[in-house]
Amino acid sequence: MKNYATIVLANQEISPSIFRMRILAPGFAAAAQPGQFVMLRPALALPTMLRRPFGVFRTGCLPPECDGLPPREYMEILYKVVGQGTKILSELHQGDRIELLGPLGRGFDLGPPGQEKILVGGGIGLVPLFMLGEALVAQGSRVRLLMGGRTRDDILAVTEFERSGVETYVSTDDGSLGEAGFVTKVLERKLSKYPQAEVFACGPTPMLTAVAAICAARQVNLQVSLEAHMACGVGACLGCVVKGAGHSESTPRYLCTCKAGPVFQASDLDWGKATAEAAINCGGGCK
Amino acid sequence: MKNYATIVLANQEISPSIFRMRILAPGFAAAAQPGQFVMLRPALALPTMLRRPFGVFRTGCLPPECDGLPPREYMEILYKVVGQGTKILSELHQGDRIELLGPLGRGFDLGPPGQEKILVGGGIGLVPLFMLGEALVAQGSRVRLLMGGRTRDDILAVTEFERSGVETYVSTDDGSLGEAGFVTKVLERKLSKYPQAEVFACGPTPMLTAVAAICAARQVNLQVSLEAHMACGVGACLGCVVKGAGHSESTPRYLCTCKAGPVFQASDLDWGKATAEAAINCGGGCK
Amino acid sequence: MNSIRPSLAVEVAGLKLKNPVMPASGTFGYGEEYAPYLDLNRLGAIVTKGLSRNPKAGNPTPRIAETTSGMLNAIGLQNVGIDAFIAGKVPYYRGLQTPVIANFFGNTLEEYGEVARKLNDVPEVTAVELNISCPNVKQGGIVFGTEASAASQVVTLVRQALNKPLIVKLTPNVTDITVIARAVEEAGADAISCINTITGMAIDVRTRKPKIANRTGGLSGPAIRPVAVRMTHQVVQAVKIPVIGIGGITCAEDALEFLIVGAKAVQVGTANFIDPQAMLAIIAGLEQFLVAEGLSDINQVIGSLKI
Amino acid sequence: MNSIRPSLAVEVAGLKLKNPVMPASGTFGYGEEYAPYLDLNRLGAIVTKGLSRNPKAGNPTPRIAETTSGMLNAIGLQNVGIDAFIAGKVPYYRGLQTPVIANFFGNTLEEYGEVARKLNDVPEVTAVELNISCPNVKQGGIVFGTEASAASQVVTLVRQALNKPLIVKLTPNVTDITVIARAVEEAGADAISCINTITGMAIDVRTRKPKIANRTGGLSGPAIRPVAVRMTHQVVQAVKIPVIGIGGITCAEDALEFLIVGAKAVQVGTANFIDPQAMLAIIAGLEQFLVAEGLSDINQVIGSLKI
Ligand SMILES: Cc1cc2nc3c(=O)[nH]c(=O)nc-3n(C[C@H](O)[C@H](O)[C@H](O)COP(=O)(O)OP(=O)(O)OC[C@H]3O[C@@H](n4cnc5c(N)ncnc54)[C@H](O)[C@@H]3O)c2cc1C
Ligand SMILES: Cc1cc2nc3c(=O)[nH]c(=O)nc-3n(C[C@H](O)[C@H](O)[C@H](O)COP(=O)(O)OP(=O)(O)OC[C@H]3O[C@@H](n4cnc5c(N)ncnc54)[C@H](O)[C@@H]3O)c2cc1C
Ligand SMILES: Cc1cc2nc3c(=O)[nH]c(=O)nc-3n(C[C@H](O)[C@H](O)[C@H](O)COP(=O)(O)O)c2cc1C
Ligand SMILES: Cc1cc2nc3c(=O)[nH]c(=O)nc-3n(C[C@H](O)[C@H](O)[C@H](O)COP(=O)(O)O)c2cc1C
Ligand code: FES
Ligand code: FES
Repeated sequence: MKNYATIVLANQEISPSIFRMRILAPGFAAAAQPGQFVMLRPALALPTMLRRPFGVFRTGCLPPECDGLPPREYMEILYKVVGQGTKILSELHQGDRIELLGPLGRGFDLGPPGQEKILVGGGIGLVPLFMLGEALVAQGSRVRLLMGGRTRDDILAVTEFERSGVETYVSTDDGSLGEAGFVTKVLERKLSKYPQAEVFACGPTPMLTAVAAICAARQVNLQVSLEAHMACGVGACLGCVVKGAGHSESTPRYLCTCKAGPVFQASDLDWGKATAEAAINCGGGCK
Repeated sequence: MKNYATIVLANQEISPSIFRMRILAPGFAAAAQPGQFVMLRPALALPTMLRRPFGVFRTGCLPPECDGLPPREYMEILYKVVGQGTKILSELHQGDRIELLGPLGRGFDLGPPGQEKILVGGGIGLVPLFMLGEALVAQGSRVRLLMGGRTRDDILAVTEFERSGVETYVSTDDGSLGEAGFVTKVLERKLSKYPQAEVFACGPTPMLTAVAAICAARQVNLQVSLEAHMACGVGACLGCVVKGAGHSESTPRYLCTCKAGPVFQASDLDWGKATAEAAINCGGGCK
Repeated sequence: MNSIRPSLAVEVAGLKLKNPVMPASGTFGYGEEYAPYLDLNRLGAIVTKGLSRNPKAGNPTPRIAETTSGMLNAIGLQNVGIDAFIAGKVPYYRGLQTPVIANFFGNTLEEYGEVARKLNDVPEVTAVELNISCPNVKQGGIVFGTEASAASQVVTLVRQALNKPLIVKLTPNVTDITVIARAVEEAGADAISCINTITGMAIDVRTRKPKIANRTGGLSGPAIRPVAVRMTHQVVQAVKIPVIGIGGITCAEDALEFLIVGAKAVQVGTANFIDPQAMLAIIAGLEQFLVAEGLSDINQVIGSLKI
Repeated sequence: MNSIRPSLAVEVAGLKLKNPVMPASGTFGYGEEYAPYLDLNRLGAIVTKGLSRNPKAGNPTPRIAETTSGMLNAIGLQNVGIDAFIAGKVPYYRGLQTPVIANFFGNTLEEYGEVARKLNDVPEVTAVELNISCPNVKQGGIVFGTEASAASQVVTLVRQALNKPLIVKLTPNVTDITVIARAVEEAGADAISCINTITGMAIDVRTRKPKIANRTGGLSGPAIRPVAVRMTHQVVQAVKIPVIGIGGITCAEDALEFLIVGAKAVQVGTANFIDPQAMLAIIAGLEQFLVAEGLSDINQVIGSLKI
């Protein structure tokens, strides 16, 4: 007897509910005697149970000419494999079933049309900025997108952003694409040039904290999109709270990221040490 | 916001560890605002954890001419979808990973060559009889296989059995294939003709119990292959025991199906009411 | 096949429920949160988030973590407080055709009594569920729910203060749940619900920190179902008042395990997060089961365990 | 990167183990059953199936049932008895370079004492693990393990009878595991292992029968891990003697959760059924973790919890 980690060669239904499976098994035949048996299990990890939250990247529609079917609306996410849940997602194929709840939460407030808009996105934090950019451009605002990342691999969908009519500025920590250095450096420069701009940011907590400090110092309006561990996504479990402005031990003020957010006015949040810690730590870099 | 049970349209790695997934979502675009999010989960049931036991149906080898690869040995199982574990197996595709432990257990004792051999198989109980038939034929014995089932759908792999050189006799409870009635009726007839035959049986408990009664009455030697709930398959957990002959409350005698079996001499087992109950009840018919 | 639809109606502590399926406290907000996903009138009842005399902010974050087939939570019983509940949430219940069960807890006996008295004057609340079992709050449930005499004391007090049916919810973190069950029955509970979460812990091996800020949290979800079925069975055997089974229910078959061992109704918790429409699927599945088994009434299944 | 292999060696109750990974009693037979799949000398130790004075036939079948991410078992402590163990199984241990820990239980105090004395004369058995926590056998462990004075009594007696290191294995089916832990420490235990299985139940909804002939069984596997980590943490805080963590460990990361909260070693149970080579993967994974974290010794991880 041997312990094989092997593959399925075929698996066919030969009669109603009766299948015949062929499994690669070198050396098996020589050992097997009539009447023996095997113990089998598909090499699946125990999967995750709860849903996972993802920003809406964009929506679209497959025209009928694609495959002769009626037009079909779709939505897209962009995600990074960081744990078991996203690993399982990454192994799904076309036609696999998926359960989706949404759109959820409070999105961005576009603000007055025509105003200068600066979007700051780090790594996977670029996701919610695509639809925002489109909407702001449609509204008639001038949109500058500062894309940051640790390396060039974190700079996502540049062409798509550019095609949507936003001006893109790329910086990476290691200089492997665009300017070398933190995206906050670019932000300072842009804000010196456009002091009336409104800022929208999404990315890892250290980046958001730095952006919030810069905007507060310059009294520039800032909206941020946050991440938090979520179970329900609809305001029922109270698992996803962040500390609001004015939060203290004696007068705690918790806000649901899923319902009051994920987009907040930076001024509504508590940017103290505690918030930065409580928010998800993505290791300082951009996921 | 809506709760979609939908499908994946595409899922592509666009940068190291970063994927872009497109999901069918009618009506989503009209509702989605920049910065909102979704809660996602692949529509997988929580899978089973333990391995499942299956008889070895046959082994073989893919010759190099199939696909230009070196010859590859395989083994085959035949299984019926009865619960979550077999459901998950049935959804595996070519190339999917699987973990296999085996061959395990004690197989059939072929007995003296040249002797008449009668094989009795009900439904999925036919599985272990294929390699047995081959071995008995190779040994020079005359082999008659009595295939039973509730309906024609339970009669599996007839052509393959016939090609292996065994004589097949088919009966179904509803008469949808072969003779109408229980396979035990055919067995009685054959044993009247060949009273010296040795019998080998595998199938649902009621069938095995009836076969055991017939063979005992005629003092014919019988080997049976049993099923039991198993966790380890190697004699370590003691979850798979059956009552041995002479078992009683005061002198319990439990045998491991995985190690002392799954094939037993019928005379080594306790065929009382209790064994029939303890063995897995497959609803009276053939799985 | 019978064309008459089988009956799912059950009676628990004097409440007539159209079916035995209701949400578990703390997993369904105040009900309104899930209204976009399911018609609340199709549920057997609605159970609110746990309420207390004063608003409670709850625990620091992270408050939740997934474990294998389960989740840990240490929300810390965050709630708006009984007054804000009555003023802000109760009006929504007026239009509903489903009984509302208010879950509540206190940090002291006085608080329990006060909240009970306030709920007397709220006709929209049909019954109350007393949480003496919360494992998260240090001065909270754990003290009352793990000790028979303390459990008896709080139930006696609330029974005296309250003019509505009283359901008492038990904690599984005890050596012998039947001792507590008998104590709360004697103290005047009209029904028992069990179980609350089992205390657990998970560690982030890279940071070496607990995955939950509160260090420990309550384990819920399919992982705990076998423990919940066992305790429900034990409690049903130990008391005469009706029992509501809770713990890891995700589908009709799961709910049936509890009903078969004798629970008169079930609550669905974590499964609401996995699928906001889970309770509707469970109700439909119970009906299908009755049809498939040729039964006309869910009460034929309740307590049908063969041992 | 450091090219010196990090050390996995730990010391528990005077036993020097080459690594902190060993099988949990009852999930690895007497060791020999798994010898075709892994080199037993690579394990930290071997722990035998639970032994008793007389051979035990165990419970009727079905004895096992799978639940979500867990399994119920009611084997009923089937074993060959201490004499047959010494005569038939012990000789196999002679060639091994791994310490053997004999797990045993009794139905009476006298039986516990008798088995302990018999093990004194078996040099192949390095240490013993006392099961005072089996939830399956009515006259068995449960009586001793859920009550501090009874636990103390049996440990005192075995301590006096035994001339080897004594590990006491605790049941999780208690209100406060630290009370029992302190009692067995005071009574002379050299180490504590925790946890044994949590009592659970599962129902076949079609037959209306329990899935296990014994009605209830012990829940093990990944489902119980958060409860086991919590209890291991509590026990580590409560006693000074070393603690061995058990419950739902399937991979190195799972094992690390227990080590980080302070367990000096871990036992792997149900995972052996899922993958007979699981323990080897866990040992390799622990080594990889140390390398990745730039650590040279597993003892730098043990008790490294940040709270
Ligand atoms: C509103 C919102 C929008 C998001 N948008 C995106 C996006 O567009 N693309 C993308 O790649 N990621 C996004 N995230 C983060 C994403 O949800 C996590 O990366 C993901 O849940 C990790 O799951 P896992 O099982 O792979 O990781 P694990 O670490 O194994 O997850 C364990 C648990 O922690 C939670 N968790 C871990 N990391 C995060 C995190 N950063 N945020 C929230 N929960 C977390 C998981 O949900 C799960 O419950 C978003 C999060 C939020 C809250
Ligand atoms: C030695 C042996 C050989 C077998 N050979 C075959 C075969 O060739 N083809 C085939 O289709 N089936 C065979 N079986 C039965 C097969 O193992 C079960 O049908 C299968 O385990 C059911 O798993 P499930 O998750 O789909 O069912 P579920 O009912 O969901 O399983 C729940 C639990 O019960 C156990 N279980 C349920 N039914 C059986 C059963 N009949 N026997 C053993 N355990 C069971 C499962 O292993 C699992 O632990 C064999 C069983 C044994 C012991
Ligand atoms: C996020 C969350 C919050 C909870 N809040 C409460 C509460 O406020 N009051 C209460 O009695 N139980 C509370 N519970 C316990 C549930 O009501 C239920 O007893 C438990 O989750 C087990 O059921 P499940 O496995 O179906 O989730 C909470 C559970 C969860 C997961
Ligand atoms: C089939 C089986 C048999 C067991 N037999 C024993 C035993 O004889 N003695 C004992 O102390 N524990 C016994 N246990 C408990 C395990 O040693 C362990 O404490 C428990 O399974 C939790 O670990 P796990 O989740 O890794 O399986 C048994 C567990 C299983 C699953
Ligand atoms: S995720 Fe449940 S309240 Fe926000
Ligand atoms: S299946 Fe474990 S001993 Fe037979």
